[in-house]
Amino acid sequence: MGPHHPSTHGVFRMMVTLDGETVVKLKPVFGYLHRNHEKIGENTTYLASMPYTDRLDYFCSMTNNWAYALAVEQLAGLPVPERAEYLRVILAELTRLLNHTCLAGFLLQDTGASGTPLMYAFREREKILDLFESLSGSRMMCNYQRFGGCRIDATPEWLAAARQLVNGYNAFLDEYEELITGNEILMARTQNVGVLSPALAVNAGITGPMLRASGVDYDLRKVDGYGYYPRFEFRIPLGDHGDTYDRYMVRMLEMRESIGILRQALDRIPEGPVMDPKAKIRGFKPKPGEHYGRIEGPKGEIGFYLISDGTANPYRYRVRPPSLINLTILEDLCLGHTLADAVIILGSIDIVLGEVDR
Amino acid sequence: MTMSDATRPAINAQTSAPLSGPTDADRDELRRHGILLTSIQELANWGRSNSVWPLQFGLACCAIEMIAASMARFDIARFGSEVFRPSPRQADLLIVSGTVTKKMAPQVIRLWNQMPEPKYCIAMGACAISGGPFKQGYNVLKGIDRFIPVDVYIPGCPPRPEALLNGLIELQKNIRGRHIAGPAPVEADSPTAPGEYPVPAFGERDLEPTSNPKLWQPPVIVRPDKP
Amino acid sequence: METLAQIHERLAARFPAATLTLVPNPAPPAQASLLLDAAHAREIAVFLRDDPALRLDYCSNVTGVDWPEKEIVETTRSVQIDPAGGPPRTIEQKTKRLQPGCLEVVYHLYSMALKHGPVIIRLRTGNRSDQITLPSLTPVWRSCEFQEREIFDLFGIVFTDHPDLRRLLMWDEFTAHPMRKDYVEPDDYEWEPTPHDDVLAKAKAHYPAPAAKAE
Amino acid sequence: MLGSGLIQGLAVTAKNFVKSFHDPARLVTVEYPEQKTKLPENYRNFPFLVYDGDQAIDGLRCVACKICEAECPPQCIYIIPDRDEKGRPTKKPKVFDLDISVCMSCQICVEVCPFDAIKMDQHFEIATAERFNALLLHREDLAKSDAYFHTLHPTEAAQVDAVLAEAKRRTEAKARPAAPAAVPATPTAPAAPAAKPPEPPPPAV
Repeated sequence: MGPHHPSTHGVFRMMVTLDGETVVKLKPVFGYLHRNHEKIGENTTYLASMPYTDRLDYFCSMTNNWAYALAVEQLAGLPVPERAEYLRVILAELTRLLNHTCLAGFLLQDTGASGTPLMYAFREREKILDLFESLSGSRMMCNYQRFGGCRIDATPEWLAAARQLVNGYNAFLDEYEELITGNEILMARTQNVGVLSPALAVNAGITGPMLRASGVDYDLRKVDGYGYYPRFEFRIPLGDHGDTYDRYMVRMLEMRESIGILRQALDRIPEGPVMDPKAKIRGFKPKPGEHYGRIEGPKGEIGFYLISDGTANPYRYRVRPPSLINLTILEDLCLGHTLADAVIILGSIDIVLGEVDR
Repeated sequence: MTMSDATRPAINAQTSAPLSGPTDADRDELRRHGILLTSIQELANWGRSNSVWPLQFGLACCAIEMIAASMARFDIARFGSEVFRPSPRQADLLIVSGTVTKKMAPQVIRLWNQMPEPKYCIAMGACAISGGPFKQGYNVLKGIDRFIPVDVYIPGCPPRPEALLNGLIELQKNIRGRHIAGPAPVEADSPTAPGEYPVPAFGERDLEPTSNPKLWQPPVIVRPDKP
Repeated sequence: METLAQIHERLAARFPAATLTLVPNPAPPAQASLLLDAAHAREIAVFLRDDPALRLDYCSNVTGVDWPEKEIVETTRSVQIDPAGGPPRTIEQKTKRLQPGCLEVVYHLYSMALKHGPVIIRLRTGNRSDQITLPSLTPVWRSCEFQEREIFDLFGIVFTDHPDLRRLLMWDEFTAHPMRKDYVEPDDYEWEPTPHDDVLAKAKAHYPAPAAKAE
Repeated sequence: MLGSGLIQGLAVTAKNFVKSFHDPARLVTVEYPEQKTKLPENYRNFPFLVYDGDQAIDGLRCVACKICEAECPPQCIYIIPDRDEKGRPTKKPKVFDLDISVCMSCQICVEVCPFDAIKMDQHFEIATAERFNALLLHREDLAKSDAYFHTLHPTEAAQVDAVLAEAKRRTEAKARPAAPAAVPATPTAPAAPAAKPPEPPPPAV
C-alpha cells in the first residue's frame, strides 16, 4: 500500500502480506518525505532552524517551536519571562486542540465516514488558525518562539478572541461527540481493534495519547513539569483497553482538559515583556556542551538533542520524532486484523509524515 | 494565446501557428446583440476548465492547505474541482502539494504517466517549485518541473488556500486558451509521442538521470563575484 | 534518583571487566553521560532496565554523532636558559596530533515506572571506516528499532543482532551515509539564482565556460 | 437501543444542514475571488523593500549591509552593493534579488534588519505559469513605498517611524556642533516619512 495513499496521511508505504483479507505481515517503508531536516539544521545557525521546526509536524508548529526553544534555552541557560511562558502554554494547548480535532476528523475519514466529521473538524481548525495567524502572521508555519521568549506580544484583543474560542469549544466538542462517539458503526469498527498492551507500549517507547490509552500514566507536563504547567490544575485521561476506540476517547478527553488549562492560563496571564531583554537575535552562540530537551507534544514526546561546539551552528542537531517511534508497534497492532482495520489503526496512531521522515 | 513559455521549449515551433477565429472582443460585441457564438473548441475548453478533477494526492505541509481549500471555508467545489479522485485514471489535475523527495519522485512521475489526457499540473508551494527551503537537502528534488511539465506555479510556504484557488483560476484561464487541434504544448503530449515521461531510476548517489532535459532547460544565470 | 557517578560506581562493581568512562557535560543542565565499551553494552543495558532502583524501562532518544578525525595542534612552551648568559628564551613547540575519528551512538534513558531520568549512555565505534559494528540494543528496548535503522542509514553504523537492519530513509541502492560530516551531496545546482558560499562554488560549475562567454 | 447513536449523529448533521442556511456561525464559506478574508495585520507573505519619498530605487532604505542575506535560513536573498565611479560603496544595493520560489516567509530577514528596510508583504495572489523569470524578484519589483507599508502594518509602521525619528534627532544633535555639510551618510538620512504625502500603494507584483 502506498506511498500514494488513499487515506490522507501523506506519503507512507506499508508492505502488507495478506492471507485472504487478514494481515499476516506488515512492514512500513519510510523516507518518502525525508527532507534532510537534521543535515540542514547542522549547516545553519540556531535561529535559522526555528522556521524549519514548523515544518516537522505541520499541524503542531507551536509545540515544535517550543520544544526547540526549550532545548536551546536549557542548553544556553537562558531565562524566559513570565508572560512568554503563559503564552507558550496557551499556544501549546491550542495546538493540542487543533491536532486532536483534526485527528478525530481524519480517523473517522479512515473508518469510512468520509466528509462530515472532517468538515466539522476543519471548520474549528480554521478558527484556531485565525488566532495563530493574527498572532504570528502565518496560518500553519508560525515561527513564533524565540530563544528567551516569544516574538510578538499578544494584544488584549487577541486574548479576548482566544477566550471566546475557548468558551465555545466545549459546545463544539459536545456536538462532535454527539455526532460520532456513540455511533454504533464506529464502535464496531474500533473497539478491540489494535490493542496495545502497556508493557509493550513502554518497551517500544510509545508516548503521548497512544501510551495513555494503554493505561500508562506518563505525561511530561506532569513528569517534567516544564514551562508553567505545575501551576495549572488538570487531569491526565487514561484508557483501559488500549484499543483504537480508547485512543480516540483519550484524545477527546484530553481536549476537555486542555480547555481547562486554557481557561486558567487566560485568566492568570500577567502583564510584562515577552522577550528576555538580554536575549539576542543575531550572533547567538551557546557555550560548548550538549543537551536533550523535550516537551509533551500533541503526538507524544518531541525532543531536541543538540551538541554545541561553541560556534553559531549546532554540531549535532537531532529531533526525536514521536510519530516515527509510535509507528514501531504498527505491525504488532495490525497482525490478525483485516486490511481495512490496518488503515484505522494507522489513523489512530496519529502520524504526520513531515515528522516521521524529517 | 500560445502555450509556449520559458519552461516549455517550443519543440514544434514551425507548426505552432494559432488557429484564427473571432477574438474575445468580437464575441462580446455579438453577445451584446443577442448572438451566442461558440465553437467546439470553446465548448470543450469551457467544460474542461470547469470540471478539473484533482488527484487526491498530498505530499507534505501544503497538502493540509489543499485539504483546507476543499473544506467548507474555502470550498473548492465552487470551481467544480471538489471531486478529489483517489485514482490517477480518473483525475485531470495533479496538484504537487509539497516537497518531492528523490525517493518519491519516481512515484509522482508514474502517477502523472497514469493520468489520462488532457491533464494539468499545479506545483503548489515553494518545495514543489524549486525544492524551496529544503533545496539544500541531499534527498530533495529541486523542482518537480525537472521531470513533468507544470502549468501553474503557486509560490508560498505554504500558500494560503485562497492562493491555491487563485492558481486554479489561472489554470482555468490557461485551459480556455488551449487548442484542441494543432500541436501539443509539450512534445510528450503530442499524439505521436510515446505519451510517457521517463521515470528516473534510483542510483547510488542520486536519481539517474537527475532531470529530463527535454522539459527542463533553465536559463543560464551568471552571477558576478561579490566585491 | 541516584547521580550518574553513583550509577557508575555500582556498574563498575557489578561489571569489573567493563570499561566505563564518565563523560562530563559543560552545559548548564550538565546532562553528563556514561561511555560504555561495546563488549559489555548489552549486559549493562539489561541491568539498567531491570535494576529495581533504576528501572530505566523507556529508551527515549537514540542518535548517532559523527566525530571525524581531527588534527589537533598543541603548543608547548618551554623556557630555555641561554648557556651564554643571555636572557632566557621561550621556545614554542608545536606538535600535531591526529585525534582518531569515531562514530558514536547516544541513548537517552528514562524510567516510566519511577518517573526519573535521563541517564545517558554512549557507545563508540573503533573508527569510521572498517570497525563500525556496535551491539544493537533493540532486544532490550524495542523503541531503538527504527532509530538504529536510521543511524545505520545516515551514519553507517552496523548494529549486530538488530532484527531488521535495512536503510530506513534513503533507498536501498543508495551507498553513502549522508549525516557524516564528510558527505558530499550530489550536485544539481543548474539553476541557482541566489547562490552563497558552498552553493556558489557548485553553481559556478554550471556556468558557461569563460571561453564560450568571451565569444 | 442499537442504532440510537447513529440516529443521534444524523440529527446533528440535519441540524447543521438546516442552520447552514441562516446561522452565520455555520455559514463559513468565503466566496474567494469576489469576497476576500480580512487579513490580520500581522499576516506575512514574502518580503519587500521599503523606500521613502517618490523615487523607488533612490529612496530605498536598504544599505546593502547583507545581514539579511547571511541570516536568511533558505538563502534566497542575493545582494551586490553598488559603488560609485571611484569604487567607494554608496550604501545602496546594485542587485537585490529574492527568489520567492524558495522563500518561506519566515520573517527572519525583517527581524535582523537594523535599518527597517525590509518588511513583510501580504500579497499572495501570485500564481504564474512562468517559473524562471516571474519568481525571481529584483529590486524594482521589491521596492514598495512607505505609505504601502503603513497601510499593511499600521502598528508596526508607527513604531518604526518613532524609532527612525529618534535616530534622526540623535544624528542631527550629534552633527550640529560640526560643520553643516558634514552630516554623515547614515542609513536613516532620508527619514521623516510621516511628513511625506501619502501615496497610493503601487500595483502589486
